[in-house]
Amino acid sequence: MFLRLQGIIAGYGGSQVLAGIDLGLGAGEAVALLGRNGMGKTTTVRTIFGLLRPTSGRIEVAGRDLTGAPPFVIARAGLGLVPEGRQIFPTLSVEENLVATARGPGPWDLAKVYALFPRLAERKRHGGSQLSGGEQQMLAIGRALMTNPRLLVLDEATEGLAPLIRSEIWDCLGRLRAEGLAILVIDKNIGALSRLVDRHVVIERGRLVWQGSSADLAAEPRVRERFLHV
Amino acid sequence: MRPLSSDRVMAGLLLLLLPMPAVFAALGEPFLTVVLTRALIFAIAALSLDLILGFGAMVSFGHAAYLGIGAYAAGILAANGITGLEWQVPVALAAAGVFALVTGAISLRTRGVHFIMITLAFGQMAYFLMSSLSAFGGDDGMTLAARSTLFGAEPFNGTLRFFYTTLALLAALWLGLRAVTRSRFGRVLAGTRENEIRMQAIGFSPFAYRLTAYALSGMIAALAGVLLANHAAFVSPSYMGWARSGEMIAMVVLGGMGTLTGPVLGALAFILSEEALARFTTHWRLPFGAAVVLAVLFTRGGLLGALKGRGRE
Amino acid sequence: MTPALSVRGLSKSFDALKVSDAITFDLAEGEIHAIIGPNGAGKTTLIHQLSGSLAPDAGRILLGGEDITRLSMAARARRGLARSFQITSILPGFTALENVALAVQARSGSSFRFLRPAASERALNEAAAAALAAAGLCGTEGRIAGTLSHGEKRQLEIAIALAMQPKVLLLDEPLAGTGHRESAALLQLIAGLKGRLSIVLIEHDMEAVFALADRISVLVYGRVIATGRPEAIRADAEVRAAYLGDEEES
Amino acid sequence: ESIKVGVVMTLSGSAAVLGEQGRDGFLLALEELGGRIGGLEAEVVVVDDELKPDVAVNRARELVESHKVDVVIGAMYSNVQMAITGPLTEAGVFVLSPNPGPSALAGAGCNPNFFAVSYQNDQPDEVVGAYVSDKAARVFLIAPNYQAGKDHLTGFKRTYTGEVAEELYVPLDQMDYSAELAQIAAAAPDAVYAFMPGGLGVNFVRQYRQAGLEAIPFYSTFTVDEVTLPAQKKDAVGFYSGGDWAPDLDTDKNRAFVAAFEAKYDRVPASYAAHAYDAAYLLDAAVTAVGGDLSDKDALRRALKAADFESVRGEFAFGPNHFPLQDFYVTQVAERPDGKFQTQIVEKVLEKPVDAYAAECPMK
Amino acid sequence: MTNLLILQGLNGLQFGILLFLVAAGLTLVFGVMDVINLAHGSQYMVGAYLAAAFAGLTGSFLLGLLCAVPLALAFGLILERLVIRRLYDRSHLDQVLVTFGLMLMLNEGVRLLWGSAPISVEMPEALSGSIPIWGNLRYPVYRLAILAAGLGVAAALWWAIHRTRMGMLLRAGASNRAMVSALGTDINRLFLLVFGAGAMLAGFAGAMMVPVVSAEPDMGDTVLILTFVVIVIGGIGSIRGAFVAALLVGLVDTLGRTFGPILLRSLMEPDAASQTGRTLAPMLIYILMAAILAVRPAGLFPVQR
Ligand SMILES: Nc1ncnc2c1ncn2[C@@H]1O[C@H](COP(=O)(O)OP(=O)(O)OP(=O)(O)O)[C@@H](O)[C@H]1O
Ligand SMILES: Nc1ncnc2c1ncn2[C@@H]1O[C@H](COP(=O)(O)OP(=O)(O)OP(=O)(O)O)[C@@H](O)[C@H]1O
Ligand SMILES: [Mg+2]
Ligand SMILES: [Mg+2]
Repeated sequence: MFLRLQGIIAGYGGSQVLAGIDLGLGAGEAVALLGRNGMGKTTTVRTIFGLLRPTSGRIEVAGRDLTGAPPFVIARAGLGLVPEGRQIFPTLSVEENLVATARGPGPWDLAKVYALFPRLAERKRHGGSQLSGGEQQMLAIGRALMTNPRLLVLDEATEGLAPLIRSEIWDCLGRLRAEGLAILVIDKNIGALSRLVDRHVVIERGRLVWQGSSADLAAEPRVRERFLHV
Repeated sequence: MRPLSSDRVMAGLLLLLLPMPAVFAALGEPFLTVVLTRALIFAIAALSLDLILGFGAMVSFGHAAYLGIGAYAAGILAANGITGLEWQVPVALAAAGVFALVTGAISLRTRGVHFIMITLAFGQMAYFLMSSLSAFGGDDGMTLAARSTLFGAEPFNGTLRFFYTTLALLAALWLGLRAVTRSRFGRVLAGTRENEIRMQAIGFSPFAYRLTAYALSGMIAALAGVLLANHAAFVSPSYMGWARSGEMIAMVVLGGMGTLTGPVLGALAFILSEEALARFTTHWRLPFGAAVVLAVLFTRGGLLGALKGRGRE
Repeated sequence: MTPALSVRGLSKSFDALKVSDAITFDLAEGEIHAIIGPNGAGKTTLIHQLSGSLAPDAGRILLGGEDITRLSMAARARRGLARSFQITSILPGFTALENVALAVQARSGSSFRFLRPAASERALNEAAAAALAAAGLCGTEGRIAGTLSHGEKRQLEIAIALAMQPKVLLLDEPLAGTGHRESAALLQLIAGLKGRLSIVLIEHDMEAVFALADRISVLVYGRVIATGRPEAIRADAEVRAAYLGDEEES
Repeated sequence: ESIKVGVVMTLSGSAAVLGEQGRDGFLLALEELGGRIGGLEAEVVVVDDELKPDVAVNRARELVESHKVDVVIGAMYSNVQMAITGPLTEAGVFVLSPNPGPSALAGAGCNPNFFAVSYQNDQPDEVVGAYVSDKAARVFLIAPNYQAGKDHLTGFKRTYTGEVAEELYVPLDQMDYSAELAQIAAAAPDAVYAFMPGGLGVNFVRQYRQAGLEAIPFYSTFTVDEVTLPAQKKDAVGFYSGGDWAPDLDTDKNRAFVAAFEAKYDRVPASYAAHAYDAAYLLDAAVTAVGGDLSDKDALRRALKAADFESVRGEFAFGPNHFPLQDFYVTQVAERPDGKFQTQIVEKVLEKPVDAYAAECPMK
Repeated sequence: MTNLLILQGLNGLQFGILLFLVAAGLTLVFGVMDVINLAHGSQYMVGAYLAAAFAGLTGSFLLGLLCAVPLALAFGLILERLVIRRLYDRSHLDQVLVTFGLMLMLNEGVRLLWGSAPISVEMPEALSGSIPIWGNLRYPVYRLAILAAGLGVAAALWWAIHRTRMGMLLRAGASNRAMVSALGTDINRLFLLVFGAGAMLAGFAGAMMVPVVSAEPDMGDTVLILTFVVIVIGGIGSIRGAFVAALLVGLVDTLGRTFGPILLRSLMEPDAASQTGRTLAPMLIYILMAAILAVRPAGLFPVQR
């Protein structure tokens, strides 16, 4: 297992959001995290990255116990994050956003990212805050790729992207997967997810309530109905 | 224990303050009433600052200027034989209001630290102006010719009377500001603190609300200035310097901003601990500074926050 | 009949970048007019200019026949122009109910009232609660808005806009970030508004756009390259090449 | 039987140097008197006025109301003096000033319970003004931009008969005087007259030297004294000042005072210490004269007014406005054989002048 | 008159450069780390005292300077570890208050250690005296040295912030610490270094000034206010803005003080002119700041947020 969560309980202030999450993700595996609004998907991601300290439970990355480790240690263990709401650096130019936190070695460099998102190349000298919503989303993905992670975590990474770009990103994620990158992805586009991932995990009120393959999900309309309202 | 609300803390505080003069007298330290009165005057000033700082996110670093305006209004009128508060207060309020409207209209174009600094600039201008006017004693200040009167009565004559006048005024202003901050006006003010663009998008022009609050706050501070002039029987530009403004911010934040009760607590804690420490050592700034640092680092939401936290356990 | 909103030759540049290039269109009374286009085409910038947070370089904006090009954002809002923000914009320290109640307050009477507590004004609270419910946020009234989940915040944006009871509503990607059930509910909500008020809708969710819109304009590099009924746009080759691709999503 | 004495000095912040001198001068005398004043056990309360008038008023009122003091020695700065003198004297307390002698308390506003043991503020400047009149035809004046600065230059101009090249006021918190020094160089006056007290003087004098202006004679008051000399050192040697006292003033009492002060505190006393020291002996003499009876205020006032004590300054008497009648000197900075620096008397310039405001005082 | 103008121009520049040296540290810590540090002026004071103390011990100002700078750095690092680190996720006002407390402690601390009286240091022999710069116009060598040091620091800083990856990370961290950390950078160590560098710059400025102005308690307070004026006029976080604003403030203040009265005298009665001059002179830079902010509310070179 590259990433393993065991019995994670976490929350904000007084209110508990995650009520004991167990989740494992093998090297090169792609997993989708599903669930309705406010069920704790983002909270899970924040806990994985050490941005939120779990009140109990254990987080392992590549066999190392990293529970309570600061975010940068976890990231350096090979995790790349495309956060919810983009969170690009507004005071840096597009290119600086990509370069500032870049880490090697690995396949990703500026040229590759620009090839994936030509729109970013056009705007590379512009300030991050001047980008359109979709451009910021591209930048957030590019920035995470530039850290050359072994596991890429995408929290609603296609939100606000035009259909054409969106399908390009799904294609790209498919290629990355094929090259052996592990992926943990949150998205509402179940069709595209199903083509990408090995396994779906559904969260409901801070607990894992169902998991299975794309075929299982397709075969169980009740799960889709009950937990996802599709 | 039930969580302590800001209101209950304030009520408790007032109940605690009410018998203090008698307690001090019994302890054989009646002078402490005078010290406490001074702390109450600063509590009024801090209260006024909280309206714009805590509720409007306008951190004025020139608020001491209003204290000075009030003090000089009392001082200058008294020097000309006008001791009636019925004249002094309107003049103080008008002067402070005009100064606030003019400087506020300019300052409110800026935000955040820029607002802090532009209000500092206006405060310093007022300070240097009064320092250079020899007609009013310039830098040396002027002695208050006579204590203020109110339609012939003498609310500031005698330690006890002064104390209770100030306490009553503080309580009344606290109640008044509590109502204001919960009113429609107060909501809009707090809304502009939270997210100005959002407020504009639903149809409010924040400027008018901010300016109104700014002027109101300056006028209340001027009222505190009138009291301060009577308390010290002296008026000096040093009431208006930036250090004073900084201390007032410290009182508000230390006590817990945006709560009205907090600043009152903060002012009392600030003035009284300064007085207490100064009795032990001339190097009192060292322990005082340390206390401020520790108080902020280890409480959230100021002293009031700490009190509330205790009540919850 | 005068259109609810008409835009004439609106132009805006950031340095060398032309983000609005002589944009002209009409929003008929009661219609939903969708604006689609690639990322960075200038859709949000257009909304900024319509709502008054950005001044255009040239062109005019008419609301119900009245020229509002020079009016401030607040003045436009008071005349019945409401908007939602692409990047969530709420009052994070207020409760959800207070967020909406302020919007109600803005259209009902003066806010220079200093003494009566606003929290006890029943009219404000009732209207606000109704708007929250309409946006699918029952039960969140007392929660601090900043602690809502991303999707819930998106819904709150809609509730605030609705509470203003606008004549014209500008929606910038209202569905982005909402889950399936919520977006279905919102879709229904917006559909229900059709006819009662006029809506400019920006959305990348094509299903929603084709389901809701009476007319669609396609914006590319600041220019409207096509305007028409949904079927026509879907079939337009140029639009497919620039924006839609051949994606078929579930 | 005891006497309660309050000492109000600025003892915190950078302005504390003066206050410390005053406090130490007073405490030294008290120690010599065996802790008794006029035979009464002396209870002394020292308070810090923080150089804030409103704080000072509070502390002063506390001295009256809580400590029931009979006499206050203080303050060190004019603005504090103005703030505390009213409340104290109204409460029947006698105030002995070891330094400030503001004009407002010397003229029409003179006060029966207030005694300046120092001088009227303008007098040191008048002395230097008179002295410079036949030494330099064009003088450049400089002072900090506040009321006292203006008063001191006015004092100088009252007796100076030559031409004023320029009158410059600098902000109180300024530390770097390159611009002013350039102006002085450009004006090329025959002499400079400066009132730059405390830290201002330290920086001004050193930069004056660094700018190579020492060829232009430097006259001053409160700019080169024993408080600033430890920092100015050689840079101030040869610079002139004016006043009623210097460490080398040739009286028995003064020699004893300076020796005792240096032995106890390991620094050269300044006039602030000398005046506070005198104030203690003045008080001692007066209380002795009334036989320790503090209740008869009029008698005590008459006894203070008589000033029947041995001053470090030699002959000393009070005028009708309770300001001293004493001699004034021009002094000059010199390095002593032991490597310390002090001011030394050059010439007695005025003999027992009456200050400019005394005539307006209604007290007889 | 021209000579005086050139001389005062140089004086203004030199004053401005000094302000820049202090302001650079403040704007770094403020703009990059988003921490308002009121104790910054006290760090300037600490630098001055350290230099004075070690110059006194070793008998040489240059040795004193060499000791003071690393110690100022160490002092900054310790302060960051003990206090400032706890302020990163606090509001600006909490930061103001804590650093205000620190300022009180530091000012009182030096008074406890070194007394209230000013302490001075001899000008180093090699740098005393003046050299001709223009015709018969001479200028003190030491002040030229301050000018040169300031220009050097300005160039180095600009390069470090805008041209290095560390600079980018710093600017990124200022707007979103959590994100920088989640992308794999140890932001705490980075901030530690920045704060140390800021403290060192302030200490260096204090040490450089101590042969000119003596070390005394509270000497940092005036400088603090002036540097805040500078970074606000310049636009917070902008090194370039701080540089331009520092020179502007230096020139306006110096030239205004010298030539303002001359100007006023040509406009009105001498008495009125002198009174007006006395009233206006100390307000000058505040008027400058208010005017600039009234026209450009975010300063001259606002940093995009
Ligand atoms: N900072 C916070 N403070 C308090 N509560 C929070 C905070 N952030 C999120 N929550 C609450 O935690 C719960 C889970 O939120 P989370 O963001 O993990 O949901 P999510 O599954 O990612 O939803 P969405 O699809 O809307 O993004 C929600 O009820 C939310 O209101
Ligand atoms: N203040 C600004 N300065 C410079 N360029 C800007 C500014 N604001 C926006 N832009 C640019 O203008 C273009 C249009 O931006 P806009 O936000 O309107 O796009 P959009 O159509 O809403 O895109 P999306 O669908 O991704 O939200 C973008 O390329 C953006 O980078
Ligand atoms: Mg989420
Ligand atoms: Mg957009």
